[in-house]
Amino acid sequence: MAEETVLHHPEIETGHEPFMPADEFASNSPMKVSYGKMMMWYFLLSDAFTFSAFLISYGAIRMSNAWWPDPNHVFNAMPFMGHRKIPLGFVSIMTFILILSSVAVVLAVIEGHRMNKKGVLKWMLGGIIGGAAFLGCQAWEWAHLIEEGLRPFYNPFGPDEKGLTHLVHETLTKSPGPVAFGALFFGITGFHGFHVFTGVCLNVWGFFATLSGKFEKVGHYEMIEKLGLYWHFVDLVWVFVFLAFYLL
Amino acid sequence: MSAFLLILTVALVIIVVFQIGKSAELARILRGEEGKEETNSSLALITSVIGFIILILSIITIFIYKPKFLPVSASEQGVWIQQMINWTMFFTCTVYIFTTFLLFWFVYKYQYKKDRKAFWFPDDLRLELAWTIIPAIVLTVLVVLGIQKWFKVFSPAPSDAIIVEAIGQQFKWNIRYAGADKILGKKDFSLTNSDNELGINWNDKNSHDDFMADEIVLPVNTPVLFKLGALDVLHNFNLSQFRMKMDCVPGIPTEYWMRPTISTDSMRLITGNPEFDYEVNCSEMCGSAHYNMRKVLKVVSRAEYDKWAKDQSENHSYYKTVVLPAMKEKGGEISMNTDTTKNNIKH
Amino acid sequence: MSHGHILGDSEYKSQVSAVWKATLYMGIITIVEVVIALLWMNYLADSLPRLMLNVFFIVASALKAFFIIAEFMHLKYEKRALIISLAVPLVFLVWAIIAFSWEASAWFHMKGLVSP
Amino acid sequence: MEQTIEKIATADHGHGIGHHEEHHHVETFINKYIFSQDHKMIARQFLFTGMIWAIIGGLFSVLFRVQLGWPDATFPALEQLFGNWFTDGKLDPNAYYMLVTMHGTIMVFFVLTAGLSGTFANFLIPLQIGARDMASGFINMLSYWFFFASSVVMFSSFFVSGGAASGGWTIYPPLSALPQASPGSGAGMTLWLISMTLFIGSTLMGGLNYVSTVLNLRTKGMDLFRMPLTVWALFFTAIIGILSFPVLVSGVVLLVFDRTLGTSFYLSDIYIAGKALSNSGGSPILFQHLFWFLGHPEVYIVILPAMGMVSEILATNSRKPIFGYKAMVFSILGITILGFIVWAHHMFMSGMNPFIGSVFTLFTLLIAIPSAVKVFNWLTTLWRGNIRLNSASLFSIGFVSVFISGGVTGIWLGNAIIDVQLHDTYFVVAHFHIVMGIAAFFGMFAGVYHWFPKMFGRFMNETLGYVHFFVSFIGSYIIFWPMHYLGMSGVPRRYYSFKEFQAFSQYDDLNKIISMGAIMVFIAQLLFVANFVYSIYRGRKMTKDNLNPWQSNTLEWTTDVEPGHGNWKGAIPTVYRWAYDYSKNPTGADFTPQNVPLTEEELANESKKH
Repeated sequence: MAEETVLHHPEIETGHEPFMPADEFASNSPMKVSYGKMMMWYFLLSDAFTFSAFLISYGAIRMSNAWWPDPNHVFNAMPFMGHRKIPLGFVSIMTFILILSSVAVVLAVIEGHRMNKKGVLKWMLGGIIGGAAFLGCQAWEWAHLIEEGLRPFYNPFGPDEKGLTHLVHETLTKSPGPVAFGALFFGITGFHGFHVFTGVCLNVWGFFATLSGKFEKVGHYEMIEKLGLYWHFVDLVWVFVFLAFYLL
Repeated sequence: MSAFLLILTVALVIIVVFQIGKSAELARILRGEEGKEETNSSLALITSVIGFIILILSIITIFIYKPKFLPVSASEQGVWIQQMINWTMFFTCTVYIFTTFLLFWFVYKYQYKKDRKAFWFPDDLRLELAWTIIPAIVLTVLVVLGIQKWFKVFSPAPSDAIIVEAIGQQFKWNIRYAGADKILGKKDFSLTNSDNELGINWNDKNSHDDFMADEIVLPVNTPVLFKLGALDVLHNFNLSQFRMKMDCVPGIPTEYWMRPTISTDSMRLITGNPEFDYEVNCSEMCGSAHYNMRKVLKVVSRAEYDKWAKDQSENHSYYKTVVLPAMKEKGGEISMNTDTTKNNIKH
Repeated sequence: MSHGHILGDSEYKSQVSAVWKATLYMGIITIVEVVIALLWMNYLADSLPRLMLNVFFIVASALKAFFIIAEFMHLKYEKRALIISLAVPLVFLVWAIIAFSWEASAWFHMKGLVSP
Repeated sequence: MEQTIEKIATADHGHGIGHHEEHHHVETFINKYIFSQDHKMIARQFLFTGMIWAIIGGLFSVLFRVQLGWPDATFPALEQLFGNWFTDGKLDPNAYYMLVTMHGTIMVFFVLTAGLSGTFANFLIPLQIGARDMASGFINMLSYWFFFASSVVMFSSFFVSGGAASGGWTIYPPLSALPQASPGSGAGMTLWLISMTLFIGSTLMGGLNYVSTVLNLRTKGMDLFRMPLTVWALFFTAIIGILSFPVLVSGVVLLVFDRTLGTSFYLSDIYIAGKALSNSGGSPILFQHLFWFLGHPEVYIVILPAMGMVSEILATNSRKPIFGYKAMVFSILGITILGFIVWAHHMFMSGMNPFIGSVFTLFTLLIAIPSAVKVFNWLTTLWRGNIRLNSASLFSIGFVSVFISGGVTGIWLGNAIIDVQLHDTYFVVAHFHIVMGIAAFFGMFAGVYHWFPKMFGRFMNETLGYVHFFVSFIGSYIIFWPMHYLGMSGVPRRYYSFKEFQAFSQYDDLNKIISMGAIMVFIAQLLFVANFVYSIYRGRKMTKDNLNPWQSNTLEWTTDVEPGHGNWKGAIPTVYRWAYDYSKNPTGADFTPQNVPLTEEELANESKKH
């Protein structure tokens, strides 16, 4: 853990105030990051464990079931395309939206390091729009699957004679496919969506705080950096949700 | 009123001790430095005496209570487990006696003396290596022995094993024997209803000679494979005298096999208790009557068992005694939905 | 990263270009993933084992995750101590994945014991 | 960041600092005692709440021990006090299971997690590493209030219809997922889950704060390897909390879905109350894995702080450096790491794959090695010491004793094959109560007696402390040692009554002894509480000329009698040495605090070494 322990503290020696702002102790930190960023990092590590537990549970349930719906057949609808089947099309667009919104936030962070308020505002706005768009897409996808009959307690996607995924339209009391599929899909994408939503809210707050000149007054845009970390984490989780639900 | 008295008594005890403690504390402080060393010395004496008494009693009482422990294992598997316990007991008791003795001896021996100076001894690589490596070796032995026996216990059941199905339900055990054909009839959860709680598929001919038993009867020296399941919540099929235990999980069938070696009659002689019976109990919290899930298990001679099983299978099979009459009553219209392929397609 | 320091122009440019480069890579990986998934579904399903495809997907996703963590979250430029302190706990997850999948395959096997 | 500056300005009246557009807050009652951001006040809040919970949890254990000890007697007095938990003077089976469940939940989470590490991590970390306060006082405050909210929710669950959760503290589904399975699985279970989610929030916020404080806010010269072992232990405790609790979040969220939305994560093929449920494809064992992924590290969350404090107190009171400081640190690290990979040893008999069981046996028994190292190091610390016995050191010695007694039985239970016989018997109850219940409590008591003067500026009554220790120590063995024998006799745990079974009904004598021990120990704890409360107001005062009553080396004793917010009035002391320079100089003082510069002789030795 103690990668390097600092024996001499030139900065602290010159700091004569009895109450030192926490950051001046950073010279004593083996990580060389401020405590705020460190807390954000470890919070994300902790959250990563939550998501991993969800995804591992998903894997375990899927592996212990005899049959599982093929994502290429389940996720093949696209808005404005009528009944044309485009496997993975929509979700790829969602992925790009989220990546681009992440890029926007990185650029906002970089502008923050240049103390460029206008740049921060511009890119934060981009990030917020991207996040909101992603949420919109997710809402559409959920609505579409619910329309097809998927519920947390009911899964209309069952196997046909060849064992291929087949959407059963009549309502049965017993699910044609594994029940847990719907529950896991709504549960995990919902939990991710909740994170995205929180992230958008935080980014909106960051945007207005920047607008009001709060960070300019403080002298740095570290808060934007922390928001950025959270936002990228949401993107990171999506990579694995995408992998687990749409690719494998 | 009695509640009030109860609280009053407890409060009174506390107040009395408290007052004594207060005055004793005052006296102690008044005596100053000298008193301190004296108190310290008597505390050291009391602590180590209590420590040694606990040490001695804890060892002696093992021998007092040993006769009350589980009698000799009634299954072959249990004997292996008992061996492992003996090994572990030997090592852990040695460590326990040795370290506890040192602890309380040090407390007395190195008690505070005003003019003594503690020995500066911050570390010693050899010592630390020693007590890292020695436990490591002992534990390696225990792990190897333990895992060996573990795999012996969880080896596949012999092919001649009698198959008994035990399904836990709040708060009883459903015991099903495979009957004359030695094959349990198939089950399907989608067939479960109040007429057929276990979801047995009566279209499967193997199920027709299966019988449900009020008590478990097993032949001695013959392996028995328990197929376990649960209908509602987790249960645990525990045969303490056989050292056997396994959870019953709804949705995931589990199993466990063993070879009973001591019949009920012999065990009655061994324990000197003519009333003795092997008992099945539930060892996994399953609700308000968790403590009442009892079933008697009898180990009898092979001949006795064969006779019993034949009789049960021929005359008391579940299909014959319960299902068929019910079918007749309903005009043969009992639901026998066999279309189960949909839900059971394999990879 | 200290706060007083303001990025110079060259640093700024190199950082921005690094970000766009990472974005480009991630975009390419995603497209390749989707294309391969579709190819497999339509043409390759019989000739290639599914396992190979899954391994490819996992590796590709790990690569994407690397770009996000290293470039976007800027971890590549942080102190090694921080990187290690974040990476080591993930080992627990690796063991969890092994254990849970091992268990899941056992459940699958056990369920097969009664189902016809 | 902003908060820190604000906080600094709050506490530091008059000292100018760089960023000082800030104003002086007036210390009102509310922000001093209730919504305080001072780590010392938050520590006291955690301690008080934890103590209240401990009394409730202890009382519960007395109630169900009364049932087990005297199964045939009736107790009208208890019926008057506890109303509908008793019918005709006898404890109701459902109430019994509720009490057992809540005893476990309260003790493990509210007392030994929040009450122990919440109190001492908050109190000791900043004081011992030389920091003004936690990294973020605001988050620290939130951490307490989340805990408080979680407490309120849990407490309210006693009063809903059906009572509080009653499926055991491990809340295994399907029992906890199906309201029709048990009365406690209704509203009580819902509140349990809500309460636990809030509690996890509290632990997470606390843990993040402790970790970043230890890493970033150490004073000048306080290298990681100069930190007292308490700080090390609390640091790793916080790490364990950060990494393991989130997994419980997942498990709990999925359970909530199963309960409310009819999903099938943990449920499959269930026929209950005459109805077949439509859930399929889930696995009850999955929950057990998720639960114990938290649950096992949780026991180290409980025991590590106690280990840390005991190390510190033993060194101080035997006037010797702790033996093998680095070995102690690495054994804590080892325990932390191993703690994360052994969870399934709680589930050997759960229908788990036996092959994976053997791997878990191997990992589990490995934990005995760092534990053994710790025990031997404590013993060597006592060896040739000059041992001062006071309440704190008595409890520390008691800790070592019970840690040995409870630890060795861990070697039994960790071995899967022995677990076949002993799983879910009283042997397990004995093992974990001794090794993480009693031991953690002893560590906590040692900590309270040792740091009480620092917390409240007064001393506790030592004589009552001795009485408290001896009764607790003897009582603990009276309660838990016979339980090993019950376990060896196959008596299962969580049984309301043993009358139904021939094999288990012959231990009335042992059960009676255990119950009497439990009542005795409980009364001793009430005595401790009385001593504690009395001493806060009327105890012997700590005086300004004896700021370091135990002649300890660590930094907290360099502050005022009752340090204000900000801890040190002047500059923060600089640290020149590790925390264990006791009796180093054979002729000089028998202790050298960390803020004393190295002597010339020592400097010469240092340079010789390099």
